[in-house]
Amino acid sequence: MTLMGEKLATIGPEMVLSVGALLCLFLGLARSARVRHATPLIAGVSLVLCIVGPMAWSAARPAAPGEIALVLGLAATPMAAFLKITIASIGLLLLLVSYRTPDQLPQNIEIERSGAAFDPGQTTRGEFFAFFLMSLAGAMLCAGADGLVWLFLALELTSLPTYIMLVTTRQSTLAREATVKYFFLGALAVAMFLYGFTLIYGATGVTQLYTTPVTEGLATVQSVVAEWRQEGQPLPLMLLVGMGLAILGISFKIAAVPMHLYTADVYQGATTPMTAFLAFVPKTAGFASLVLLLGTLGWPLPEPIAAMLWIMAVLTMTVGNVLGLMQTSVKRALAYSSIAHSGYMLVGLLAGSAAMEAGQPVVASGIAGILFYLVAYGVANLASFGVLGCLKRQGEEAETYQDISGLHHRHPWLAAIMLISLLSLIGLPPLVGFLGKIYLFAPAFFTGEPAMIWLVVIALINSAISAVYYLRIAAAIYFGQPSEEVERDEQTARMTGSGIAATAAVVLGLGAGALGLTDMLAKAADQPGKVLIQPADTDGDEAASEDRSNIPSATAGRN
Amino acid sequence: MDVSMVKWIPWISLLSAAICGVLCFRRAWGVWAAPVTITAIAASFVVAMLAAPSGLLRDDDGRIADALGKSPHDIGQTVKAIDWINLNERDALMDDGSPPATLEEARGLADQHQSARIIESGEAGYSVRVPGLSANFSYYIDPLTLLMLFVVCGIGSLVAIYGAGYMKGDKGYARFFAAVSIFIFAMTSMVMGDNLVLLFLGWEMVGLASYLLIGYYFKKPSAAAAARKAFIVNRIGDLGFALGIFLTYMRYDTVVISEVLAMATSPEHVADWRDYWIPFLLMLGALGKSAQIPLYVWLPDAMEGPTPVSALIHAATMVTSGVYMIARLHPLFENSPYALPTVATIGGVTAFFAATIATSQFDLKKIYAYSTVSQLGYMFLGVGMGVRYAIFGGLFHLLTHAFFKALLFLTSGNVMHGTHGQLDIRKLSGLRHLMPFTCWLMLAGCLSLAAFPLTAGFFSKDAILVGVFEQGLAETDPNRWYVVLGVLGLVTAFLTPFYAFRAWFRVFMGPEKYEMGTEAHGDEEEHAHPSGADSHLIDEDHHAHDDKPHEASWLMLAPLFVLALGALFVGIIGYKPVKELVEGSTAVISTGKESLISADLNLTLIIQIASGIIATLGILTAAYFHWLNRQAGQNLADRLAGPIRVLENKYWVDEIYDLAIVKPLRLLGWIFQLVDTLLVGGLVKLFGWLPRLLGQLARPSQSGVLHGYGLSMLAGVALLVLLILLAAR
Amino acid sequence: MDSARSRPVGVSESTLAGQQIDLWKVAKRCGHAYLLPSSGTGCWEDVFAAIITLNDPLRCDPRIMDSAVLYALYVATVVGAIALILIMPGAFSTAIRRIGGLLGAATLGGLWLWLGRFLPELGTDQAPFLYYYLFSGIAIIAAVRVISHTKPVYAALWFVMVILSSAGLLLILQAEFMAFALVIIYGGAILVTYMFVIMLAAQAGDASHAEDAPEYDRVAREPVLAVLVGFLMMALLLTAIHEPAPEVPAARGPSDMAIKVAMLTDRPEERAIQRLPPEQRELVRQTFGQRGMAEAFGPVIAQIADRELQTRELEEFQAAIGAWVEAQPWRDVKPRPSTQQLPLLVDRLLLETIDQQVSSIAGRALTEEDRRLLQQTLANQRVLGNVERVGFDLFNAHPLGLELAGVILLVALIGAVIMARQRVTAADEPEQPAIDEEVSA
Amino acid sequence: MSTPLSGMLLSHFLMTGAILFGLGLIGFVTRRNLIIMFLCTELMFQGVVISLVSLSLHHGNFEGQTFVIFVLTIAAAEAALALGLVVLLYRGRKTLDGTAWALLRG
Repeated sequence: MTLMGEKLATIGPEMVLSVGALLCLFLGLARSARVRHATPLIAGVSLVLCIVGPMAWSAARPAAPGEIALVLGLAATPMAAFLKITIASIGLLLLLVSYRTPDQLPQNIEIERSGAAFDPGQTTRGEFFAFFLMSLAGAMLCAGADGLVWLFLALELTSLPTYIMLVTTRQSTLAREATVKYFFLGALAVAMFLYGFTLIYGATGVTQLYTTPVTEGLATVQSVVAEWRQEGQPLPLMLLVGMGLAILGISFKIAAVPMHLYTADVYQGATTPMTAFLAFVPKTAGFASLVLLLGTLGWPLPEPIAAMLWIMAVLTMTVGNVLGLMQTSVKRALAYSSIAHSGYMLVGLLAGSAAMEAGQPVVASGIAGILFYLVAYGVANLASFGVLGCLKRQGEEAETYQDISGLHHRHPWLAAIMLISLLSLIGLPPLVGFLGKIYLFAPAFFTGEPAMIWLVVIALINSAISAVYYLRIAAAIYFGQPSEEVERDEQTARMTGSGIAATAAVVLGLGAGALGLTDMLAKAADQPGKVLIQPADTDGDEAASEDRSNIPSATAGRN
Repeated sequence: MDVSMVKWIPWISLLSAAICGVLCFRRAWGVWAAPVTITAIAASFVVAMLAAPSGLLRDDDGRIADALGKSPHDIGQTVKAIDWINLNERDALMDDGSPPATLEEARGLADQHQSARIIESGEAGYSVRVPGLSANFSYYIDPLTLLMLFVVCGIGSLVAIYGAGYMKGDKGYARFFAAVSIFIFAMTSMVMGDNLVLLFLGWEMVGLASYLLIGYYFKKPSAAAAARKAFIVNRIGDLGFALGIFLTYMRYDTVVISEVLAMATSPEHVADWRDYWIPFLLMLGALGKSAQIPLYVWLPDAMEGPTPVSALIHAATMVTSGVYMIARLHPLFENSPYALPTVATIGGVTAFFAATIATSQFDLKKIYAYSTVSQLGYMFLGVGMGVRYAIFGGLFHLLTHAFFKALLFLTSGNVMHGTHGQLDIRKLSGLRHLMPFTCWLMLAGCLSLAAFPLTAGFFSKDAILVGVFEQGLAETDPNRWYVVLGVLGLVTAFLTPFYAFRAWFRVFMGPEKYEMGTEAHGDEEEHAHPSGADSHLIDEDHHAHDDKPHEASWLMLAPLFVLALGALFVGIIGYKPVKELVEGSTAVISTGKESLISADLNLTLIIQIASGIIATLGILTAAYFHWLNRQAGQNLADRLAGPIRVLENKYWVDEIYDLAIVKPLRLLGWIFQLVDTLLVGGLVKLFGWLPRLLGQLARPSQSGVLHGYGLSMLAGVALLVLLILLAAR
Repeated sequence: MDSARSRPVGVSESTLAGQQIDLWKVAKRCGHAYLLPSSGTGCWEDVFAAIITLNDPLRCDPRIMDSAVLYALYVATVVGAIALILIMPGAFSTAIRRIGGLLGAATLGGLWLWLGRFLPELGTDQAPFLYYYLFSGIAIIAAVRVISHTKPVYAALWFVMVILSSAGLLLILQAEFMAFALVIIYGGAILVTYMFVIMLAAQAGDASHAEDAPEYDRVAREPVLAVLVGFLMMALLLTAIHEPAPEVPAARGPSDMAIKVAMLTDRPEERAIQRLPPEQRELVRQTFGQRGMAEAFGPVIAQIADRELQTRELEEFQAAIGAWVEAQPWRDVKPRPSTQQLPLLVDRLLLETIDQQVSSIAGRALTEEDRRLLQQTLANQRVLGNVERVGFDLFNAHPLGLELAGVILLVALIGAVIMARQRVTAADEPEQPAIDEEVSA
Repeated sequence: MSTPLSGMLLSHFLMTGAILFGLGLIGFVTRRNLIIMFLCTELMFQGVVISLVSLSLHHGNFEGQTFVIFVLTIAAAEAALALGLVVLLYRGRKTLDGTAWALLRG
């Protein structure tokens, strides 16, 4: 196997997605309607390849230590591998849910109906799926990012396509308003974390987070910080403020306080499948980035950062839940619930890998909690928005409590899917949300610090509050008067997608351990940025790479 | 078969539930739900009976070893199915990576870790467990588990076969079997679970299946109300149970049952306040689930569900889970001086109380519902003793009761089926010729329930009473209160045959007279008649005798024969094996006051003779008043109009609850409005409104203006950065 | 090894006094250790103490001076905030806005003068940094105009001014490539697009009051609150950046010399210089064989040896390096270097040779101090220009990043096309209720 | 590459960067014209660029400068999208006022 082949295998999924995106882009402009309709299929195939490819690759060549899997700025970490598979799998479900979204646009309906002559300037099918894949690729790149530059680019690649998808998938003034808010505030957030990155670079002098392409000699943010912390020096203000700004800027993507304000408006304005997309993809990218960034500091986090995150976590879950209580629109309530769930995940971020001990055989780190919760939230969120997307009220999207009232009597299966997802969001056993919350809160609890225990208590109270509005949705579905005006949109794919997600919520809740997920998690959460597979051309130098902290000092000695 | 095979038992049912779920999609597919479910439950039964015994600890002569004084790790085997919750808990190892070999090493190792504890792990020596939370899908197989599996899967498969006939043609055929499969999954998980979290999960899921099935005819308002009532009443109990589990975890740093029991029974264990409270909290859960005073009110109403469900869930299996739980965690109850007496008292009083109500009910299913409550009271009385024989009696009664009560419910289902939902015993009479099989099958059930000598109920009930009197008259430590309970049990033993045979004589003996019910088919109101020549036996039957009560189909009768055989003979066949099982289970590991290890022969004989006479008397009384001379019965009833009205109205307990909880708020509204608003309402409102208040405060931030959002974000960022600067320096 | 990294931590307070010029170098080398704002004393005391100590250059304590700068910045921030509130459009009349402008200019000027006091400390080699005051002054004033001008076109033009002056700043910072890229990409490409869109909008609407900008341009939204929050943020950032960035020796990349050697010798199959084509061998020889090395290292070697060097010695040194480069069996270097590692490896091996040569010339073993000097000299070998070096780093460290940037541009391009072609008419848009007033009320 | 930037001068340049960044922030939340708002984000990017280059000189490596190239690229991409969006919005409502978009709230 050539060196280049190895390197490219690391970004294989992203490359497959990019190629798929380009194909969608071109075929979306095809003259034949049948070819144009094949674009979602291509997107699906490329996502499947993303899942199967790496597995086949590693099955064909079990990775031995001392082999290269490090591509300039991107690292093949177990966490990245886990997140890539997660993103691709949930992306596949998202694809099912948004399979017919472009078809529902007025101009496309018009074209289909009138049989008008083909006009490449009017069709928007291919682009939608192209941007869909691009955004997923961006999220995957975030997971494997190993440098500030790369993180910045990957975050941009995640979010830029979402702006376009947001405004083009719904022809309504609401969607345009949502886009202008999302985009402009997003640009503000980008500027903020960019300034944060600048300060981090300023403090440490490097942009690489964990590993450098030049394994010998150059420092990384992690090694520099580790050295400072080892020597007991106070961390420079520039680093702390830079980290703070970077976290705050990225917290726009995860919709955490104070960068959450856009969330409800944007989720409401977006078309429902798009909302499901927005609630998962940027959030995953954001959390991956946060884990990677904070991993350079190491857990327990420095006090100022921990204090900030603590306050953010408390505010995020509380604001999300109390505002969720106030809503008359189910979509908005779920948007606020999305905020609240980010708050829960911040708990895991705070706990970090503090509870990990060497040789520990079980999942017990907050990082693992976050990774698992991303899956748990991903499926539950997708199922609930998918069900919402299956309903129409006089051709408009259903979104109020009234619209879903009595759903059980008209569409018992949609109601059951919704119920499962809501129960999972509440965190009731044996659904995946319960396991997710345990994995998130237990590590924080086991740190034994009073602040963390209080945080867990607050999180539990918040879970109880959130149950009120989730159960209100469930009550409307099961006990409300059915509304005749609401009808099911004939969307087999969308319903299948949510159905699979709901099933996954049950199956993962019972069998996360049996499916090997916990083992994967334990590996993935071992240490953010830790490259298990070392470059091949440092053979004989493994000892040095294992203990990265003495590399900079070795070179520093020569200065 | 290897013992590790038992780990498949719950999952077979889950798979069946999934398949039935899929079958729900098409009406035409629904017919396959029954074979799938029956196969699954029967397969579970076979696996359990073949695999589980190989995991039990045996004596040299091949008998199941006596559990007294043994470690729970020895008498049972833990089989791990899948990882579930596994946080932080791990075994500490010595420096060289090996587990500690001696106690000294283990002690030294434990000192190095915070709140670590030493566990004796059988022949493997010691392990030092560093605390965390470990709750996996792993199963603890001991004789008690085996007994419960026998009941759950055995009765379950019979009821499922019956249900296949009973529910035929119902719109929600597959839905019914999906719920039954879920129930079996939950129930088997619960009885096999090796940790309290899994036990609680199963506990909640059987509850869920129960509500689903009570509310099966969700369009009937009474069914929906009954489901709601069951839900609310059980929440009270489950809250206590959850708190109990939490307290147990706080006390023992683990939720794994065998470890908890090992610690609770170890001689070094010193009980503290938590040990006093744990059983009471756990007991609350048991009272709710097993419908004991004061949380019994939901069970009679739960008969709104389809009759097979009543038989399976609300008579044979689920309601006994409280008994099971007390038996399983018996050592915890023994650690608290007042816990077991409380259990026994509640059991004894409930047994009597419910039996009196049952004597005056007219609805066949209601009678059996109160009878169930009463018999559960017996079981509580049994497991509430500190005596082996009584515990054995309680658990044995659990088994025999499962047989005869399931039989009774199913035969009453036959009656219901044949008479279009008519269950009022005043409106049915002399059906023995129309429904001969049902008649004699029900007789078998009634005899067993009445504890007629040599039937199954006779042996198990006597075992309980013998145990009670033994404890009460013990030479070393007599406790007269138990004598009172024993006498109460004997009185109940008179009432039981009376109400059982009252119903039977009414319905099957006497002149043939009946009023058909109004329901189309059994208790199924939205039953759609399948049309065409291929429609099933029952339906042909149904059409042929539309105006007459008719016998049920063979599919429904076949399982009843098995149950009847059980109800009659399981007492003789099962006495020794069950005793062996119970004495080898964790329920008795610390229960073994020497003088009380096995029953006193004389006492046993006296009680057996006495209760045999009492049972016969009860039957004769019922025969006189309700068969031979119904007019006399009527006269007596008229004379006793007052007391009977009390009983008919179930002591007005529902009304008292209504009066005690609902009315004061309404009736004394004017007077107590202020207090009520301030204290009760105020608190409720505070918890309700605090989040809303916060929401109102936070809402203006969502003004909808882009710039406002930008400014708020900026302000937030500035404040947080300020925080960083302040915290850093 | 560790002793090499030791910092002069033990320098006591008393040694500090009277050595302030050297101290800057010390402080420079040891990062933030000395440049903390002194804690414990009140802020005004510090400012006065700074003024007093400034009058007496011998007693100038860098720590006090440092915190004085910080407080001066805070004062300037507060005054600047007031000025900006006055300047923001919509709130005040033109006259007051002018006063605000004057106040702002005065603040900036005062701050510049105040900061200028420290310039003499810096030494003559940093004289070009004087231009800093010019360019950054223009940049800041232009930025204020961008956010305060009521006419979008002018705002955009002022933004061009910001870019030009930033380009000037980048030139001072020896980043020629960045400076020109900035002018071309921003001033050329992006700003033209902005102007185009602004003109499009201005042309299409607002014909009725063309002489006056529309209301939303004339009136700023919540200027006071925004300026206060913004300046709070600015003050926080100033505090954070005020503490000088610590120097991280390991962050320094390979020397230019090493890069050049690596680039000349790195071939995937045959790394041995001996197998290079003749013209490349010639290039290597020219690079290392002529006078370059000797000239660069001469003074340093003389300093280390503590005597005048003879030409012969330098020529020998020169020859030794050349011979080393040519004789190096690149293939066999262990661990086998990759493209990225080679420069660093070269750096190390080259230094070893230089060490040997110098110690033989100096006649003694080299100290860590000597080695650092030599390494500095090697790092300072200006063989690569800014453009070359940026190019090397870009393609060396971020080859895939460039591809990704291309993908992002493609996404943006297609996205802009799709967005702009969406059919929206005024009829699709309902009139908006006047929420703004309601909210701000 | 040569003389690293001294701490004092470095903070001068960073100060300019921070001031530009802060002014951009203020402009973003006060100016109602969508185009100017986005121009203000470009202003923030300018602050970032100046800081990055000065830090690059200070640290004696070129990562800061290479970062700038990417910042410029992304700024261009975002500007293209923003202007496309502004054109779209303007066509519908004939105004560039950012506060006019406030239907979604609560």
